[in-house]
Amino acid sequence: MEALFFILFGAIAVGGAVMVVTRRHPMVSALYLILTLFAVAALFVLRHAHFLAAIQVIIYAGAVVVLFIFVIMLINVPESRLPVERATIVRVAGVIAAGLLILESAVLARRFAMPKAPVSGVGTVEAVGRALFTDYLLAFEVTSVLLLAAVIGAIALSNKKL
Amino acid sequence: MNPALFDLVVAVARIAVMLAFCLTLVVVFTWVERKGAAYIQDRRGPNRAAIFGIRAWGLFHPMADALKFLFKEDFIPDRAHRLFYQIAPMFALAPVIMTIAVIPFGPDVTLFGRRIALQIADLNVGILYIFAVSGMTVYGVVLAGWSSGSKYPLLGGLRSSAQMLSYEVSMGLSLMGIFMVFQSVRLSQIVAAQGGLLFGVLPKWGVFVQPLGFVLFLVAQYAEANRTPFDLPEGESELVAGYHTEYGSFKFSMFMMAEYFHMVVGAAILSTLFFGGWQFPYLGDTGFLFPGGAGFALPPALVFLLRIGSFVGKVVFFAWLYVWVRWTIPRFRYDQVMRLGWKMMLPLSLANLFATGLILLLPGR
Amino acid sequence: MPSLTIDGKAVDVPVGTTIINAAEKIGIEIPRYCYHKHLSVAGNCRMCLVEVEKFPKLQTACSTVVTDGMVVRTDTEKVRKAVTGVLEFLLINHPIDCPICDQAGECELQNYYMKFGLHKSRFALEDKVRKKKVQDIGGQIVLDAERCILCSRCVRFLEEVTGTRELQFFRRGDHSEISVFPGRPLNNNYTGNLADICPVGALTSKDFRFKCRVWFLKAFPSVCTGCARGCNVEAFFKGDILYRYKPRVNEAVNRAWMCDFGRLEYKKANNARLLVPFVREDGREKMMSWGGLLPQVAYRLKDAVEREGPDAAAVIASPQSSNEELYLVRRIASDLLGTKNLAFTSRVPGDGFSDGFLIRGDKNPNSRGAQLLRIPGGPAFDELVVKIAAGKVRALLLFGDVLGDLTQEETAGLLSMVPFVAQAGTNEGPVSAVATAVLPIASVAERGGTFTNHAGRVQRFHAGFPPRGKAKDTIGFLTSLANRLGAGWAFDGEASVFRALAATEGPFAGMSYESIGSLGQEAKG
Amino acid sequence: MTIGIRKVARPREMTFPESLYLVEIVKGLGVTMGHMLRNIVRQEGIMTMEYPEVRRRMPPRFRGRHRLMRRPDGSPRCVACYCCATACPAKCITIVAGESPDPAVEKYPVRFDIDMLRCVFCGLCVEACPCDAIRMDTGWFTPPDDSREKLIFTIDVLLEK
Repeated sequence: MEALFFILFGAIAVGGAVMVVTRRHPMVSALYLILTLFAVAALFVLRHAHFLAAIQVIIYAGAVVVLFIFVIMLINVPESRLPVERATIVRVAGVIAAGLLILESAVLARRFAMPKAPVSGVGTVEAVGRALFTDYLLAFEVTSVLLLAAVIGAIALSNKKL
Repeated sequence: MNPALFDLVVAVARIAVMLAFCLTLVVVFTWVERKGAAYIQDRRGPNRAAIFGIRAWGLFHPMADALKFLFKEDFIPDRAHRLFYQIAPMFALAPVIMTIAVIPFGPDVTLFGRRIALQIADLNVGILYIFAVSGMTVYGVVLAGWSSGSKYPLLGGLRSSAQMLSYEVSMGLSLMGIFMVFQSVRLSQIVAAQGGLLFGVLPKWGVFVQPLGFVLFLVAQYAEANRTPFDLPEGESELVAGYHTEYGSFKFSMFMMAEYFHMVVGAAILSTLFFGGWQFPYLGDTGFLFPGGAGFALPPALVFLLRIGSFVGKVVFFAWLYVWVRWTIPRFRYDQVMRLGWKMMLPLSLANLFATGLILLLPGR
Repeated sequence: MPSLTIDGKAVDVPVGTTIINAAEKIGIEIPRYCYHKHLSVAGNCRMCLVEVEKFPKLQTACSTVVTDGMVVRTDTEKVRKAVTGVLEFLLINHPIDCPICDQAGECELQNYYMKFGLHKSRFALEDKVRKKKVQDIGGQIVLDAERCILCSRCVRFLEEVTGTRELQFFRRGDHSEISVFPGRPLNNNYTGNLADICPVGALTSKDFRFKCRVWFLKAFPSVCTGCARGCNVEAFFKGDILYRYKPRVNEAVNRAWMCDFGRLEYKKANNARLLVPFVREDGREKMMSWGGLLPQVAYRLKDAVEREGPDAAAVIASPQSSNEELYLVRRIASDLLGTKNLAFTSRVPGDGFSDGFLIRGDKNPNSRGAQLLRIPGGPAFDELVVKIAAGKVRALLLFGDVLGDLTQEETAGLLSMVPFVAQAGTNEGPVSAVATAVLPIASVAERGGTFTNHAGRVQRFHAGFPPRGKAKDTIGFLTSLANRLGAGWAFDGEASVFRALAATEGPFAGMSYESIGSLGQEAKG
Repeated sequence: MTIGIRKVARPREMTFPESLYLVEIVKGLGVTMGHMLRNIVRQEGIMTMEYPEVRRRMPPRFRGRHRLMRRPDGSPRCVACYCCATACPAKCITIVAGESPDPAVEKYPVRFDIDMLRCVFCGLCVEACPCDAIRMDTGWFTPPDDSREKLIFTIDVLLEK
């Protein structure tokens, strides 16, 4: 049952991701991105990481992609003026490299195989909170400072009369 | 009875009953809104639709509206993006309906010797699930605005989605205090925790332990639902009907239903988080126990009914509050909305978070 | 030549002129009811009173002959008071039923009341003398005795113009009224004129009764198509509907009169009109556009000429066509088709009734014009009919709605011998019932041109309004047909055709629309 | 001559509790709830006029829908004189006159149509009528309808009232 769902959502995630890069219309790509993010969230749920799943949807689907869509809407390139992608040598090479990368990760994944059964209690709010504020406190704080710097930078760049 | 089958039946029945409850409230509230608005404004309101000559104070108007929406021409503007134009109303309506899943409608009941929770799914991330799902509603607005291929919907969609994103931040932060006080994000636990007493007198409801959080959350909820005083996506004078300008017939009614669903679900969340959900003041599992020791016993069935009634009453009251506020307060200007969101609500909710943490960590604990 | 002054203006007039005509000459209109230019002077209405110096009393301008040095004033207070008094008397017994009176709008009582009266009635309503209203007195006339002001114009008309004397005054004083003798209704062919000359609403037209209020009507000068007399008429229309003909004064043709038959000629422009071009295929009528039908007609004519020689095509012209149209038809037949088969339908259906006055036996307005334009009629037409009946004609271009004096069956039988009959006509009739192709053309009210009457007088008629339906101006139709036959004409409107006609045709030499004017001009020969 | 100067009260600064809005909002809610309860309990405060059943009384000189008057014997007073059609600036009156069977009447309207879609309710037809046959004193608007044909009022409709 779980394997079935894993395959299903995995396929949706991969398929959605492929669609994101192959669709011509950016709006369509953005919607496929949401689909991919949802599928990934579902995969988190399968690993009993409910908190991560919720956060994934709130942050990525609920906020980040909305901002993408904002940009697409504001630029609003008419469909007739969208650029036409052509297959070049670089692109073909890129696809081959990506294939090799996937193969390598599959090999790596096989070596460090995941535990068969999900560990309950790992994905709860409490567990994630504890992990963040004990083991990964430094990384967490550094990241928040980084984000703060980004926010201040954005304001400084956009508003010259600060 | 086969336990698996029993579970399935219970699950389906729960979904059906709760959905029916919410849908009924949605339908009734379209009427309440019109009738209430009328009486508040010294008018008479809808009173024409009649079945066999019975007018019933216009109660049949929602039915007439529904029929009208069903049978109107399903129109797609020429310049619209067909696919997105059609899925936008679904994006608007589906997430709100999904939020019902985690709301506890009443205490657990025992049926055929098994405990059944009156909650479709008791997720351990409960309220986060609500945030995640209701965050999706913004796509309905954005897609509707963009795909209509018309400038008013585009501007309306941009406006309301920016507003929804802004207030989502304060909404999340304003609830942090609740999580800290009740030590959980699981809604069933939050409700259960509100059954106690504060200082031995007051019910330990969220509104009493987090008054500022309540006000902030209430305001954020209104902004999220795009209701007055934050109903900016619609603006007859400048934006026509905002993101759903180009919509008609059933697709329009889906936006309409989404708005009223938002009201009902919002009212349910408010009562669950801040007003004890199904808890009735001073009512224990066996009967009333007032502060000071007085009290009397009640049969379990009556206790159950009181608790369900308490929840329903709270939901109806808060849904009515939406209506009441709409016909009382004029709307904000857009810059005022943004200023309120980022410069008042956000600092205040952060301050509330900080103060709550301080109190919880202070001696005495 | 006596010279006199009227209202300070000097005027010279011939001996025997009356004041009223002298005043008219210098543009002073003296009010009148009984006086009519084409009738004898009665002097009984007393509206034309004027002040003449050295006369102690006011004089009637209609009957007073001018003398040299006469000084006449029409604008003094004395005259005005007298005229107003006369008017008040006339109105005492008038029913004032203007809302239902057909004369309203062209009623002299109304006009002079607005000019001189404007008084309140001093006569009690119940004291008014009531007389018989709505009397059908025969002819085209309805009599309302109450409205009559007893001016006697009608009596004099019937005495002096028709000589039939049907109307007469009866009774005395207040009770005087005009009427026919018992059992002797109006019985002449000129009754319609009574409605015209009656200054009030006592005699009104039965045909025009309640059809339209006159102030909605617009008029344009035209010529009656009822017979070869070519009476000058004023055609009244509203929108694209003709409502009536009224005679237009032309001393040389019809003076101020016209016959009762001519008065009803306008109906041809309204009823049973051909409005859409159509072809008849296997007995069924199929609507066509002009653009689709014209090339077909041209092709069939040309085809007949090319296959079986020019005499396989024939053209029958109509004496209902104008000179301009006949000229173009002749040129199409002889120059473009080269056929000798050209004739006009000079025969007239019916009994060819005529009287010695206006009505002519020839019921076509332009037979004379056709003759002058060298289109053969009479025997030539009979020969052509024989040729057609023998099946020698393969394509026929036919103008008009009837084929001479042939009956409907004869027409159908004759035309069935021709594989292709193209008719250019205005009204449904025996020809349009069998023709292969029907081309609707504008009625006489919708196109302009000239007719030549029996005496060779060329008279203009005008287009009052654009052609109805899909009907087309004949000049335009003929020009485009000729150009499809390879002519290269550039005629634009009837005036340009007439210029070409006057330049080449002897009888019309030297004539122009300017010289014809509104009253016509005699053709030579 | 001096110009009188009037002091105009400027909006004063908000006090702190007012600037918080919350109290004022609750006050406002009280006002609206008061209205609602009053209107539920006693209906007289409600301004709504239940239109088709209850009609506003129009002032006597209101120019409403036309009506044609009748004679004492019931026949239309109109004699088809076309005065109204002539006066009409919108050209909305179409009359076809006919010979009446009653010789005392002589002329009567076979057709009398008013195109209500064209009518501008100027009242000139009423002014023009010499017989007082057309009036606009019904105090009633042209009721809406769903086809153009129904809004061309014929003589029967106009004689009804």
